[in-house]
Amino acid sequence: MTTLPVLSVLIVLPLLGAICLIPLKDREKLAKWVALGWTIIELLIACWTWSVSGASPPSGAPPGFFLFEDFAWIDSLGIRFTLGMDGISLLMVLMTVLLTLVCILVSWRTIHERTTLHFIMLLLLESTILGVFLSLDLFLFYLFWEMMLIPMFFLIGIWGHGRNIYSAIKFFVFTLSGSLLMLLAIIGIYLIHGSQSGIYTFNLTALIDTRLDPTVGIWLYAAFLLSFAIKFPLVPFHTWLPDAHTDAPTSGSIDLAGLLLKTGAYGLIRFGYPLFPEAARTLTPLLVTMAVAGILYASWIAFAQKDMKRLVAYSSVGHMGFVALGIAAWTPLALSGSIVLMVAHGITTSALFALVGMLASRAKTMEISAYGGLWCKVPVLSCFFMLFAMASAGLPGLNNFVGEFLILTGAYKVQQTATLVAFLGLILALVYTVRLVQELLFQEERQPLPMGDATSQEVVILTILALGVIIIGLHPGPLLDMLALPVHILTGGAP
Amino acid sequence: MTLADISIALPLLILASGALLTLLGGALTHNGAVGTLIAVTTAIAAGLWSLQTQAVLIAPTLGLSAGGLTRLFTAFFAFMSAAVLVLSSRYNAYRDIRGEEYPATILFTTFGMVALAAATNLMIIFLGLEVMTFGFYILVAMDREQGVSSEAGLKYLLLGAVSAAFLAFGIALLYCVAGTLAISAVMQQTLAFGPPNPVAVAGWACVLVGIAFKLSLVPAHLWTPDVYDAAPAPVVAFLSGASKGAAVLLLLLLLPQAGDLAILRVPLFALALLSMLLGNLAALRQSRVRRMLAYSSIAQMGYVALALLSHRGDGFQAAAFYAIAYGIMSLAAFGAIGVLEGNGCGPNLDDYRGRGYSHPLAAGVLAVALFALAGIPPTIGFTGKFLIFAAALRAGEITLAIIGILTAAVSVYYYLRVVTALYLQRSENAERERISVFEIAVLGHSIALILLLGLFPSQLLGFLRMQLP
Amino acid sequence: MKKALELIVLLPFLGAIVNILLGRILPRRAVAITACSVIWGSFFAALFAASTYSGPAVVEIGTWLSTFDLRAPITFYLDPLSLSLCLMITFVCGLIHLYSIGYMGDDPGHVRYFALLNLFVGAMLLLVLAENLPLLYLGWEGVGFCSYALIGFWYKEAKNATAGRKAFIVTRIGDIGLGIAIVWMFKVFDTLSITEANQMGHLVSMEVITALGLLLLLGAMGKSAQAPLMVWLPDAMAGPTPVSAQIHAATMVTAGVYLLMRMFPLIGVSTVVVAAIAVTGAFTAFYGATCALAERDLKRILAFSTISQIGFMMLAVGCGAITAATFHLIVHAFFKALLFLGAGCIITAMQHEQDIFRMGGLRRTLPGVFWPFLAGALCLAGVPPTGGFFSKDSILTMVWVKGGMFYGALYGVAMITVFLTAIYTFRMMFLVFGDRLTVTPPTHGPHTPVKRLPRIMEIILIPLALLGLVGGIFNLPAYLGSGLLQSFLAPLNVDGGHLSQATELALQGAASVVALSGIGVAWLCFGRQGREVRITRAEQPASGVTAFLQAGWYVDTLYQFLFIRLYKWLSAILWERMDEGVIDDSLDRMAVGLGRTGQLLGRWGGGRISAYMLSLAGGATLTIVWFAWVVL
Amino acid sequence: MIVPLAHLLIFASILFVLGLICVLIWRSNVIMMLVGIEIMLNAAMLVFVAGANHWGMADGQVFALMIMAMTSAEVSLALAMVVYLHRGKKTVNVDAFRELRDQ
Amino acid sequence: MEQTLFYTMATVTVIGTIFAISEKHPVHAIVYLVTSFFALAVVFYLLAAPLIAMFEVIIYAGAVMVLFMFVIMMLDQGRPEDARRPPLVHCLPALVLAGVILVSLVLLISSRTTAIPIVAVAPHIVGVREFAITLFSKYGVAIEIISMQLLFAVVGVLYLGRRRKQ
Repeated sequence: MTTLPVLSVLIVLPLLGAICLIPLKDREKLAKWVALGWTIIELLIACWTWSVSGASPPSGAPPGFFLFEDFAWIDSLGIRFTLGMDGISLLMVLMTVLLTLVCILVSWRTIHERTTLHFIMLLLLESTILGVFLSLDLFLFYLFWEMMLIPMFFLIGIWGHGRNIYSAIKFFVFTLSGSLLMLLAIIGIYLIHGSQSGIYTFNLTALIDTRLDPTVGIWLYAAFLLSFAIKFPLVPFHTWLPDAHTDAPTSGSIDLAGLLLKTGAYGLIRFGYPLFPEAARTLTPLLVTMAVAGILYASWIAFAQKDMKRLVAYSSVGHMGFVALGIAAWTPLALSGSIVLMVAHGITTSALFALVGMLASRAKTMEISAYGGLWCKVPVLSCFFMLFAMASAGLPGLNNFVGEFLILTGAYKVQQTATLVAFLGLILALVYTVRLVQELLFQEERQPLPMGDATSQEVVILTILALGVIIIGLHPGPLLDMLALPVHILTGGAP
Repeated sequence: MTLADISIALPLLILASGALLTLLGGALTHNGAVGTLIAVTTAIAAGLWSLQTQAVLIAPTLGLSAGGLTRLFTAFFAFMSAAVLVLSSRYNAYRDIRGEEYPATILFTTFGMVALAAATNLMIIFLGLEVMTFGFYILVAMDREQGVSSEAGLKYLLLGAVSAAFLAFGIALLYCVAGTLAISAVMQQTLAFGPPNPVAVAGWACVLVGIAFKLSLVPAHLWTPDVYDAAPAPVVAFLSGASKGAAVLLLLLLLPQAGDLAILRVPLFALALLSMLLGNLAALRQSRVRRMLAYSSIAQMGYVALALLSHRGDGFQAAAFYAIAYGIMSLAAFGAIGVLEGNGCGPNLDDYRGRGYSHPLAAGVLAVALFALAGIPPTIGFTGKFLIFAAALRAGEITLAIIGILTAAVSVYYYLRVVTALYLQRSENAERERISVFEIAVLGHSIALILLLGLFPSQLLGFLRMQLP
Repeated sequence: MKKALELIVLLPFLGAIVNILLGRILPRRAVAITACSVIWGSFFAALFAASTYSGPAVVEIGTWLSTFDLRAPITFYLDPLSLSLCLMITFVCGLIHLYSIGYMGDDPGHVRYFALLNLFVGAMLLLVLAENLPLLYLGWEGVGFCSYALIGFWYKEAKNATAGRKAFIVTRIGDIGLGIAIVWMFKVFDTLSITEANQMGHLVSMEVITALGLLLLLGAMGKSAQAPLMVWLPDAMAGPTPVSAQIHAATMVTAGVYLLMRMFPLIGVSTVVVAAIAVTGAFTAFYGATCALAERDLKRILAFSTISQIGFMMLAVGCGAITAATFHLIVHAFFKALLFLGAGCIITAMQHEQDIFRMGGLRRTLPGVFWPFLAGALCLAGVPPTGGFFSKDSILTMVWVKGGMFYGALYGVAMITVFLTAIYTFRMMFLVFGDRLTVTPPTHGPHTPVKRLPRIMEIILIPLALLGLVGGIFNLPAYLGSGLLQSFLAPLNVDGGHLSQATELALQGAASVVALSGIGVAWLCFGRQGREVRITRAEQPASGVTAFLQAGWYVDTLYQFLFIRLYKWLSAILWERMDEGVIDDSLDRMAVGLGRTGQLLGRWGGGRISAYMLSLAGGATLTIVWFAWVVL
Repeated sequence: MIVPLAHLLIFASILFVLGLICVLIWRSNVIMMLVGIEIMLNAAMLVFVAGANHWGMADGQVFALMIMAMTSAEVSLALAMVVYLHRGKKTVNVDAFRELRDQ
Repeated sequence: MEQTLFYTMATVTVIGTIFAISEKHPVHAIVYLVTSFFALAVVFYLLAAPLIAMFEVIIYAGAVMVLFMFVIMMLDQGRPEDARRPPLVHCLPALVLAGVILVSLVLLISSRTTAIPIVAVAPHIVGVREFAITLFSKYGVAIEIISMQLLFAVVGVLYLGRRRKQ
């Protein structure tokens, strides 16, 4: 079993799935089932990797990685096809396959034209995002990092609404501008490492040993940081996100909020800090400022939103600010908190987007002011909405709280002032959440909207997510155990 | 004339005789298809021959070389011309370009490029370049149904002639300094270490002007959009792909032989900088797709200039790689545009709306080509850009690398505009896509190359590394 | 023991889960029975725990948050304080659940109601029993959420929903204080366990402890509606009355007091903190009482009185009198629940009329409500020998014992408050029950209290009334025997010094005199003759002091202007001007600018060959000149 | 060598620049532009011949011959194009041909 | 003697060219140019390139210039009343640019550091024989190329000159 390159299979499989779907252009029903089957297989494989997470690491793997694959690729440039999975990647992978499944289900009835193409894009996106989460070679990482923009671009652009073209292009150009500078930095560290050791390689483990001149280090790190900050997104690089979210279809929003944003944080954890520990330390105040600014500013702005999706989008910015704060603190606690919050936010926000999408598909509007009094009309949906809204507001016992609490606890030790300010963000988060809940669920109905309660399919989707919310909230133990070793190693502990 | 001579000169001979045969065949049968058939066969034969021939460096008596670079580019030019010929057949019928002159001229142009590739002295280089350009003068103006195409021809011709004069004058000055036309000797003596020779420097200034025109670098770029706009689409593919490749090849034949290239740094720097900036900016708001791609081509050549500038960091390899990459990308892009135009698509961006669904094959190829041009992985465009920027950083050209990468980020916008029009916008036209098997084959091959060479560039890179140490 | 503890907490949660999942398919009665039975089950489990109680115990039930050096398992800490609160909570809540069966008779949302009510009890018990701070916080926020959802239970009226929202947000402000205190404690003590942290106070400087104490106080202010975060409680009365009784009188609002008592071993050593707690308590007590004086809404009067009474508890904590505070907390839970439930009966009977000036004569029409209500009023007013008297008096005594200028002043304030309390209590009594219904409200049309109350609602009042009246036996003063609670809670107490019996009696005498005189004043103003005058005068809009008090000292208005308006305004500004206007727009402008520049550059030459030539020649010139420059 | 090489080169440069001037100023007449190009190429030939003379090798002369052949080909094509264009617009002013440009 | 002739001829060439480019009448300009080319042919001859001098006279001054003349006549550009000089605005930038180029070139060429080696051997006259050997052996491919080009010049011109189909 160990001889099978599972990680490569994980990445390649959705790609094959996408190719399989191409001939099914006009048989949309079949295409849906094929896509679903494919994602389920993917989910099973991911679960299998989970089951071996305790196994002893294969030879050659960096510490902490229990699955490791390394193939020759472009040898002349020192590029190898290196994949590895540790607890952090495992978590991200699980989230990716799960959310892709959710996306497929969400799109099942809501995408009416070019359905097959839609599923192809979802599968492509899954493949590339998995690639980002599994790569241990900087070149490979970058490859996936940029590739994932393409399916996302089409998802927003083709199936979006409103100013979807503007948003799609904005999304693409924004994120690409950042990552191109990162490409330069990647090449930079590759060259520096090569000139020092004589071995030109993009291997992460090797590059970590590079000795960097402080100034050079800071510039290289700044390029990485910029790229990640745009993906994150951190204030003031966030303006693409509300637009992209607002105009994306539901599945696009879910993928965007649940997965794409996480790649930024993941990149910072996996590459940014380990590669440039000193520069990262020097620039910590910057990151902290952006994080805290994001928390306050975005949460504040979220309050003023008139469009449900935009509100949730701004809330994403706020939550990701917490993630950034945890990373900036770089203590074991805060870091695990950040990772947990990434997962938690992925689930919660996806659920909120799914819900918003469900509401909008019924009422054909995203305006908050059109709704009201949903609780009596669609009690099941409302109940779920309340649950996810509260999770998003950081109610203890639900998943976001675990992450936020760990972040705040861990960060307070090293970033006292920032953490204090971040606490204010909790209030602001509650303020916009209860506003949303009140205007949607409570009060009198403001416009007569045609509404039916959740279909069984929607209930399935929401239940999957709700279980995630509650289980992580009440029993985060397995998750935290999964993270303990990699986080320990990342923060400088002996393996 | 030994056997080795013939073996080396065979591609040239094949192409020349093929061109004549094409003319002859066309004249005898009055059927354009015969000409095309002969021409394609010839081109493929030349390409295949050059691929399999032995690596003999210099032909004993003819003064031609058959080094690795020569053979690679010969094959590249030959296959490119075959592809262009295939793409032309339907397009020309649509545009009503008849006659055997067209395929013959394509072969003639290829003949010039191949001669250039095999050159060991400046005279052959100059003549090869001029023959190639001369062929393009004719090709650009071929589309007589469109009045503007002869206007484009005139513009290209006048500027081309002036730049040829500069080139000739420059080579003459170099000759005065070196006393010979052999490349290595000229390069060694005119760009020697130590204080530069003023006359040689004057010569290089003139040569640079000439080459800047061929590469359409700013400020000698202004013909590019006009020619791209008016010429038949396959010709643009050829012009953009192969002729730029030939110009890059020229520099690759010359520059690595030089002693000290320091003196050329600043002019190249300026050319690269201006081209990257102007090309990418001017393309942003273009409403005509071909002009947009013309400006894009200006910018892309800016990147090549950056690569050449970074010769100390394996820039020559990067430049060679990118020249080939760009050739394939433009073949795909303009090939697809040609097919679309053959299906009745107008020149404006708005005419491309919704073509992604009504013409999935051509539009798909165009989209992939555009993503490749934008440098998005996993395409050859990305790998090429990666190599260029790696070379630039290695050579210490950090400022230019940063500017380059920023302009590349800007450039994404206009490439996306086309993709947007293709897939994101709707239109009512519901006509069926008309595309021949041959076109599919050519476009399919180019796409396969874009992806495969993007993902697995090892072999090509290794080869280039051997040729351009 | 472990089983019992597990049951105490899990049963209510179980009930909630069953009702959430199955409520829609279960018959109405089954929902109610489930809800009530789990609470009573929980009560009996608590009783069992009490009967086997032998000393403080830490029981680990399961894991929760645990990674690296952070340990926050699900661990319960059973000590006299938590045990007595558990008993009180389960008992009172059990009664209120029963009452709710009648109250919610035919409301369509009963499933949601009972589920939330159960959830609340579970969270509250979790809060009380939690051994570590995150767990406590879990309960803390849990009750906050339930309170939010229940206040806005009748969500269709915007006012109710808004009130819920307000409660949630204002308490969240306090929660931040608690949150910061938690992470700070973790920073300095490296533990989140309450018991451990309580013993580590000597490890850190006094400043830190003071800061921690003040933060905790902030948390308590939010939850317990203490000044300046008290504004939410009166509005919270928008919820169903049993909810007000359970959450906003008996249990949740005392969580703040409980928190301070819990952490007292740690923060009690800081004089600043203690003084701050005492001042907060005294001031809030006074504030609540004054507002209650002028309030017209029956439930809001009770709400203000709750604020005021919790102020007393805080004052007790501020004097280190944990026993007194607990004592008052428990007794207050009884009589305040009683009062609220009684008010619920009245309001139901009056068909949702809440203005006391529009009531009257209920003594005869609702005797089953009147007598228990009277008992509650006596307790609230502190008339001896009710439980309320003893508990309040023990607080006053402890304040006196502290002595000194500062506490002397606080004692004075407290005495005034006692006086005011008696007045407003009996103002309410006289207006509601006295005489007969005189005023026919013009808007509502003639209405007579004809609505029959479900029997269960009246029955529930009786045990509560009894407990309120005789609640004193839990902790009789020394001269009447031993204080049960006193000895039970001994390990928690900070000894405040002793007092001779004579002094104690004198103090009690003084207090009762004050209380009785308050009743007298109320009689003068709102008794037989005064009543008519007052009612007539109440028809006019209030002015002067009355208006000031009725508006709750205009604190709400102030906050409205100071925070809410500003917040909303800035939010819009930030979004439209800053985010869209500056950040996004500048990028858009840059993009447009680049495009325009490009267009200009592209038009360079304008298609003229001559221009192309010039450009080429210009380039050539520059190149040659540059070379000449370099070489020569 | 009858005169110093430098004199020859300067002579050629003058010719070259004169040709360039001719190209640049005669935008109103495309035929004159072509004349200018001829002058520039003649200058190049002159340099080649001078170089050949200087080094005593025939290469330069051969190159000059090639240039001559090449120019005649180019001129013929260019003139054909001029004739062709003149048919449409009835002008030899190059700036009249500006249908192709950025809008 | 030879020097004098050279400088004279050089002057004639330059002056002829200047007249040619500044002449408003195209026909006159061509005539001036022919003069200038004749002088240039003499210079070639003086530079020991008699063959090139011959070709200059035959091809340039002969064929090419006649071709120009022919086209001028054909396009009816030969009328003196139509002829006018380009306005000064057109000339000024050209003159400035060209002037700068000239100055730079002259400075570069006449720079003292110019290190074109002086050939030690005695002035070597390149004879026709040597020329022919070089041309046909060393640069045989060039002949091929140039012949192809001439052929395709014919092809191109024929294509362009073909009447448009109706």
